[in-house]
Amino acid sequence: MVKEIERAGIPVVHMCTVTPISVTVGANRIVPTVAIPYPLGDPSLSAEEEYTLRRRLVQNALDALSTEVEEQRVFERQG
Amino acid sequence: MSYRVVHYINQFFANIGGEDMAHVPPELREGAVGPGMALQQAWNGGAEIVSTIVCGDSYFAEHEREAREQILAWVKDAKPDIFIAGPAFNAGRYGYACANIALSVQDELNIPVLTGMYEENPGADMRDKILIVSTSNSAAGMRKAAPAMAALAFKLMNGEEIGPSVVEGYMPNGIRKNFFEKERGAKRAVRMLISKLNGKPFVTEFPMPSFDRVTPNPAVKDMSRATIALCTSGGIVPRDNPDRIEASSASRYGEYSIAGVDSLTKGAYETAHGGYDPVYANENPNRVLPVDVLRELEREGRIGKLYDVFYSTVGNGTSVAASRAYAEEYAKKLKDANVDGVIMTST
Amino acid sequence: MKLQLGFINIKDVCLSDKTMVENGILHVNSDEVISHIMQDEDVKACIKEAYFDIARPGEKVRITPVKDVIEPRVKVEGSGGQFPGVISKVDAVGSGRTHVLKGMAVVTVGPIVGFQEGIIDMWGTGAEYTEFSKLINLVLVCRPAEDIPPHEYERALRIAGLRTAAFLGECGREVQPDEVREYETFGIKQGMEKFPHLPRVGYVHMLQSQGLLHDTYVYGVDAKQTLSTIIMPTETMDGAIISGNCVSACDKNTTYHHQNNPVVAELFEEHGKSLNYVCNIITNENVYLADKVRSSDWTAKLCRLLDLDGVIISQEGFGNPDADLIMNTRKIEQQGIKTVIITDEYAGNDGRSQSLADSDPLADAVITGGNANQVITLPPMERVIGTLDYVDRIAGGHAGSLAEDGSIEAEIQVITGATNEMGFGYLSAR
Amino acid sequence: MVTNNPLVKERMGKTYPVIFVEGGYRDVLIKVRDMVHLGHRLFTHPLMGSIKPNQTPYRTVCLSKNVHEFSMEDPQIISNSIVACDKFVPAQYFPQSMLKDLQTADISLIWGTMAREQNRNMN
Repeated sequence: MVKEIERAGIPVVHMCTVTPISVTVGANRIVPTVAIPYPLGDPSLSAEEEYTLRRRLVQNALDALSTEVEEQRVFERQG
Repeated sequence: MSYRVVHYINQFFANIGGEDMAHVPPELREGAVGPGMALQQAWNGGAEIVSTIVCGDSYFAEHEREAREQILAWVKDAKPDIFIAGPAFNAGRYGYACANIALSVQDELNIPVLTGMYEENPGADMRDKILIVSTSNSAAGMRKAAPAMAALAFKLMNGEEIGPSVVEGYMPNGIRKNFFEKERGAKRAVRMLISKLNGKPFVTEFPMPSFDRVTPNPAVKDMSRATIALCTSGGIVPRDNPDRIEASSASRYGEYSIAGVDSLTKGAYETAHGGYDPVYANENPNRVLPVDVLRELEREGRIGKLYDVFYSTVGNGTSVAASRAYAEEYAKKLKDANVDGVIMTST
Repeated sequence: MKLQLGFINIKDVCLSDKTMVENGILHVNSDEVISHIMQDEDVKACIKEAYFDIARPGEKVRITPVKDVIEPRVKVEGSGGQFPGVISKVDAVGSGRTHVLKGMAVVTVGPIVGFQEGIIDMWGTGAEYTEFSKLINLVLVCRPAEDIPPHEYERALRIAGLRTAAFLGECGREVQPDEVREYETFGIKQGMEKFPHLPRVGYVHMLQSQGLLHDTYVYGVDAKQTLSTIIMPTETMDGAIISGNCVSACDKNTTYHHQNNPVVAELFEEHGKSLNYVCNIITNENVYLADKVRSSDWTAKLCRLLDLDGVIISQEGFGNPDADLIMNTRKIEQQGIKTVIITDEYAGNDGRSQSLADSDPLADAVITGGNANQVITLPPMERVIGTLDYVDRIAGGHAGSLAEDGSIEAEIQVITGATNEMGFGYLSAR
Repeated sequence: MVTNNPLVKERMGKTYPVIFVEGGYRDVLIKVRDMVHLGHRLFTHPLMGSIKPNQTPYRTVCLSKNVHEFSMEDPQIISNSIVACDKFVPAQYFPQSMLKDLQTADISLIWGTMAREQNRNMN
């Protein structure tokens, strides 16, 4: 589905846990996430910590959207 | 009684002129014009070109909407048994026009269509959607192209079943059809191997599915002014799943407004996905669709705006064609809404 | 290794009080043949009743459920016997002289796993889809004894067919063949010296070996227990490989297909002219993924070791063998060896679905046996040899259904050999 | 071992951990896919056997008990298998008399395979 959005002319970042699948389906900007049932969270953290984690991941995604890429790229987790 | 045909050609084949006359708007003429004569000859009275539509290539490209409306109206009036466009050979804009107008006639008027062009013509990208006869790359190929198109067109008008691409001469359109070859498979295999070993051309009988890649779009230049949209295949839906998005085979997508929503609160949103443990997503749907963070970034001016609608599907669906079709649909909506970037989350 | 095949053209087959070939006519004393089959204790224990019937090209006859098709032959000179390691000693075959009863086949019929066994129509639309409609078929119909597990019955039926074919083949021992042809491949060094400028070509022959009822035997060895290995083309032609496969009628390789392997035949046609036919490599199609990896690695290594320039790869069966096919192709191409592969397609009734369960851009030269999901209507016949029970059972199952007038609407996958993945037939798709 | 074949559960359940799926052929593949996505490795091909997906209701797939590092291939194999399965028009019913045969065919394949795998590391 990321491919159809890309094809429509909009840059798209795919946030997912199983990044090889994302590579297979043809996403160009890929940001790895935490786990399948809670990609952008972690129930073992406190609410504040979890929010900070999510914010960092989303920031990662926005950075990916702001980065020119030539081919498929996985933006590994920062920090 | 003979079948009725409407034929579409460009300014060049109507003998109006070349590039200098490509701006001419659509014009309706009675009977066959130019290459239409060759088609008509091949039908030998079985079918007749009742009218010919002539349109400049530049006009079509620059005023596509107007040209389309006018042409569709004429075709509708003529009530033909088939609409034929071209052949366009290697003329890029002509090929584009032939393919696009043929597709419109087929989809909107439900009339069989046929066009013809060289396989590298940009219009040939639509080979999966309309029947395109493969021609040579210059108008010198008309003598071969016209009878081939005429024969296939006649079959279509007659309602006959169309054979495999290699037999009928159209470009492979992804629909596999059986037929009997003159040589058995093993002999064909040995021949193909000999060609391959000697560096001679050969044509595979089954092209491997292309690992379709889309070129990355340019990055978002100024995030602080950009509209960012959220999409997910994690099945996030409002409470009680109003559109009944199915848990496993996603046959539709959800389109939900988050105008004025600051965070996806527990109870107000949930997941319809059947492929993973839903407890965590239901407890805090932002774990799948981070509306809370994006609203904050919006307030801080890090992003221009969070788009007020999100799209949701269930990633379990393996029916690739279906998921592609609905992604195409909502991608278009996002584009029309001038969204600058999309975050797609998956579970 | 040099093999002579002497073809005795069989013009007709008839039931008679003697078993012999006379003036191109095979006479069969059914009591004599059946008592020969029943000498095998396992066959006797598993088969309650057996009888013969004959179906000729153009007769309005339907044969079903077809288990195997076998060509009767006899070893006249050279070591080994018929089907070595299975019903004769394991001595190597593939050299000397073998006589062939050409133009006919022994067809075994009996229900094994539901409806998996195929249909051979001798007339009408269905006949166009199977090469076996062109043969005079001596059909051995076997009814299983009560409460016999499918795999034991399969074995009994397999052995019964092979014993029948070998017994009938004996009739050709003293007969002067109508035509004799010679087939020879050379040692590696010898071949290179003989044909220094010709590309070296091998044949990667994938054998169905997924397990019970999906087996192939090489000199009696169950192929799933083997590593990829080299076999001489003439050994394959001389009965070294037999089928124990009971599933997916359209693309299963019967024993007849192995005896008359079309890739072997066509490579011999070009041998010494446009290529140097080096040898065959047999490799299996196991369900265990680690086995697939190992077997395909091994096959690619052998291709490299033999310094092959090109190979043809053939497949057997539906589904996961596609994975073996693609692994073999990818690894062989990565050795710099050119491949052409033969497969068939499951593209759905409308031809719009993805044809193979696996794919790779390196597989750029593909021969297809057609789309097995194509639906055709088989007209009613005057006579059915075997039983239509199994066709009827799948009514509504969309793989085939029987109408009241005896016509069958079915996908061509129910027809024996319709989309053969050795390139035995003429069907293709685009 | 993921299966919907009662015979596999009955005969092999003591030797191997069996996850029994209440459902059809496709449901087993979906369960397998979910496990593959969590990092279990495929031991047997999901389309084991050449009986078509609409010609048998039974399916058994053997996976690793433990979760491993993610591989590229397994998700592709299982997803291709599901696509292959979806090409077939589902069978509406299977006669009772045939079910036993089909259960046997299914268990024989996995049984034969596992018998040969005893000396392998099956974690």
